[in-house]
Amino acid sequence: MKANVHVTLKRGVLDPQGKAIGHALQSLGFDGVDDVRQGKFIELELAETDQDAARAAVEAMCQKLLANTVIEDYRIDFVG
Amino acid sequence: MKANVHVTLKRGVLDPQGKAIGHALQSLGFDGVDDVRQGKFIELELAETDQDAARAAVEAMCQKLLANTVIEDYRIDFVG
Amino acid sequence: MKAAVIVFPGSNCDRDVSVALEHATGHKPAMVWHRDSDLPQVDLIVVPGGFSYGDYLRSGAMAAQSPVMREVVARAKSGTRVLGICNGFQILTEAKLLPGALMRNAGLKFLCRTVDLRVENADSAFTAGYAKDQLIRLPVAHHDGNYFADADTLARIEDNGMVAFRYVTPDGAIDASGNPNGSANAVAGLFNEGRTVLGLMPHPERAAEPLHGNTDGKPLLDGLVEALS
Amino acid sequence: MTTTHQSKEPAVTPELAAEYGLSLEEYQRMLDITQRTPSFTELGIFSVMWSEHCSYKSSRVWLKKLPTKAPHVICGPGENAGVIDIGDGQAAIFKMESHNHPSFIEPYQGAATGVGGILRDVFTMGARPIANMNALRFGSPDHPKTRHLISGVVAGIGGYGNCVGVPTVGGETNFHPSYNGNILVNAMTVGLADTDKIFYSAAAGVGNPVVYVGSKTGRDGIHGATMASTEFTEDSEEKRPTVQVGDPFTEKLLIEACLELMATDAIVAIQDMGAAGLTSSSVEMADKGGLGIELDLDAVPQRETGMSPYEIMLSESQERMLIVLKPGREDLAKAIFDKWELDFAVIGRVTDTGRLVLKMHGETYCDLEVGPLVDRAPVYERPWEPTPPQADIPASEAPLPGPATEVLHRLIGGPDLASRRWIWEQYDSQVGADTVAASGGDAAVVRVHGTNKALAITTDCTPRYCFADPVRGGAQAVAEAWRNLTAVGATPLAITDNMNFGNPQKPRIMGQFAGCIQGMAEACTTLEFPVVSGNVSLYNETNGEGILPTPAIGGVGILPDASLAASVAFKAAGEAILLIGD
Ligand SMILES: Nc1ncnc2c1ncn2[C@@H]1O[C@H](COP(=O)(O)OP(=O)(O)O)[C@@H](O)[C@H]1O
Repeated sequence: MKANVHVTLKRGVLDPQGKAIGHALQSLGFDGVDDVRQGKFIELELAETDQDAARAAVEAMCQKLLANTVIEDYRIDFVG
Repeated sequence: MKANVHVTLKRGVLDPQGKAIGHALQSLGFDGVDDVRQGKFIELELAETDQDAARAAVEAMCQKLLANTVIEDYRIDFVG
Repeated sequence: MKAAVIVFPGSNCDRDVSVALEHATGHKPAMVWHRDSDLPQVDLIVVPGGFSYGDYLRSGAMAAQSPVMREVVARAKSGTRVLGICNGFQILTEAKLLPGALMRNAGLKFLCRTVDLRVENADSAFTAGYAKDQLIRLPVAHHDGNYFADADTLARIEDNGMVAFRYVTPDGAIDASGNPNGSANAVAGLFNEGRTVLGLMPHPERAAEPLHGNTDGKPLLDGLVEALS
Repeated sequence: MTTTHQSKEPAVTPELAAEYGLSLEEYQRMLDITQRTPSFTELGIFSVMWSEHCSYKSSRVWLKKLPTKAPHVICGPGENAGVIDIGDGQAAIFKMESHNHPSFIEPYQGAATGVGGILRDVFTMGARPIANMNALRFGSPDHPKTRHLISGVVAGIGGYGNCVGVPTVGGETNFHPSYNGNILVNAMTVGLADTDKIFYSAAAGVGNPVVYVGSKTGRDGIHGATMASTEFTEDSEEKRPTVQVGDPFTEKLLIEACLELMATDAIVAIQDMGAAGLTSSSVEMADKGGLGIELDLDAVPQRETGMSPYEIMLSESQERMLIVLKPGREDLAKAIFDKWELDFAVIGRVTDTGRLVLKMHGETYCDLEVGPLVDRAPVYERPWEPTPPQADIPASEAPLPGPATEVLHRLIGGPDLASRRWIWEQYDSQVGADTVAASGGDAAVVRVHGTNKALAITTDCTPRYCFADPVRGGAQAVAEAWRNLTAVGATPLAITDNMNFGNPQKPRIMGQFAGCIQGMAEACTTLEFPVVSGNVSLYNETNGEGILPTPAIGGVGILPDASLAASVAFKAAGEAILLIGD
């Protein structure tokens, strides 16, 4: 079973990387990009086959390691 | 219009970050994580309202800046 | 003063800080490997700089989950002084011993240079060797030193005198030109509320002997020895 | 003896061999050695061992002319890095290496893996790396690719060097349009070892275990020629050679684990897996020991599934080492690599057959005599023509192109003199807390840990001089390195070099190479400044246009007292300024 985790910065947290990408896009001539935010996309290949059990496990992984909940939110999706 | 871009390492390309995350999860006691890959998730807020035009623009941004196409693949989705 | 230095896979300033501590105390600190959960009884625990776990995922994130860090947190709670330098600062925030987070430098680049600092609070074992408002210079070398905390947290930090060092211009002013990484409130070093834990991005151990061309880091170590002996 | 696998691999023909870079004569020479049609895996091994990169076939005859001996030289060219005696039972171990082509394709990873490779060359020999340097050449600053390339290369050097905890203390950066399509990324590492704890690569002890440590093997950087092979394209996405990605965290663990193992008595021989990976490391270890090696490729730690023997042998995955252990030391060694969470596998044995035997899935994919792979590698005395002398222009005939202050402004603002601070500030130059002087002076100065001594390190070359007059340009590069070392108060000891040139099959380019070597040899001899290691990078050409001849010199010297290092800054107002020399 495969879990996709999106880790994104909380609203209100400044995103220096997103800001820099926005600047760079502008200087490359891409206008009309109002805002850019950069987050992480983590793909986990799990042995677990039960979705509830898997969700609980991935939730715990996010809380403990994958996200820093002081500044980040996360979202878990299952595929396949 | 909002575009979500996923940038991931091509298959076969070493992912040191994913490898280290996998190790760390294991030593935290999360068994059954067979593989971890880390990529980027970029959210773009666009002024453009026409989806075809937006796709062409984001495609060009990926090629030029957002992805390193020598080692990375990208996927573009539109939301809202 | 007895000291211990925690060593993670990827720590690389562990030797540097242990040499500086040895000079300051006259004896070698204990080096504690991250998998050890028995930490010797010491007066000072140092979490050194480097790239623990390659700084992959987030700087300090994986080290903060190491077994030894549970023990460090417990000791810190019971009053043992804990000093985190650079990556050590990042680890202490990830371990929630200090509030806030260290994000990518505003300029996005790794930055190695000597910066000007102002000592904001000399009332701690860590800063007793300095005078309040003293201007000093210390080297920094980091990619993720951009201190962030939400507005409430920043207010609490300021109200409680938790800022140890701030980035300033050579004449002591706080402005963007003196702030090398975009840190909120120009925070370069931060205490916990009890001022028993200090995290700072600059490297005092790299400015601790005449050959370094700068000895402004030495009072930090000497002050600790004085306070904790 | 023949191999037993043929059905699964493409049949080897002269045409296939040509696709893998072997000329018809080289193909014949291979057949003379094997006395049968080689297997596909064997062809791969010949093709990399006889490549310019591994065999030095165009440069070898010339490199012999460089002086390599001095009383303080412990080990000259031929091992992973050069070793010099710095007194008190200590040695400095250093080398410079290029990663030009990969850095042009992928600047960040190309430069990063270049740093990783040169670090391994140095710690393989038992040294703790104490300083990194880099010599960089880029195209014209206004060429559309230059910005992207330089920012990627600098970030890659920093990204790797900073993470492994080795200070990057200096380097040089030049711009010239001849590098537009061919940037140069030369990286140098200096390490420190005890003279009685230096490790070499010659295998010894029939029956001794051959051990693989580090990262797993993937399909990274496999011989580019694979792509041209029709047999492999049906599955191209899967099998396409991929860019090597560096993992500096693993390298840091590998440094610590190897040094920990080296402190025991377990190691007989050790060699990093650099270019041509497992092939060149196993062949060189066997050849130097005059022995054979038998490997069980099933035991090689693999990152990807379904890898063929060819792919395993030619993979250039990073952060890997090959070690011959003393018998019975496997458990001790394994415990160390387990502690550092690195892969460890016994993959073979040293044999007395003098042959390289490779087995997988119970079949034999390679059975070659090792000696001839190395001894009978082609050596070319390529035709060369001397560079025509240029007329001397008397200074009086070169008038100032404007008022002096304006010209000075232009000079200082020009790309070759402008400040490089933005580059070196991306490198941690202080980690180790032994840096006495980093970028910004004539040479970097790094204290020998725990002593008052220091090493001085510099990289130098002025390619436009080498282009105008290779002999004087080559001599000048050596002399400049020597001067930069003496300028900080050091006694110059030895150099490493990185010979970056165009296509050696052109007599004009070969003439530049020959001229630079001649000049370097003269200067090295006169200054008693021997060459102890080096690297050659040829075929730096795009659309038939070669780069400026660029023999980068890395010099190392010693200061008995680090506190006496001189620096460029004026120390006080009112002091006299002296000009010496002519
Ligand atoms: N790529 C680099 N990495 C580190 N330091 C560099 C680099 N390029 C230049 N420098 C430093 O910048 C200074 C000036 O460089 P350059 O003009 O190339 O050297 P030189 O003094 O030999 O003419 C030197 O101190 C050198 O160490």
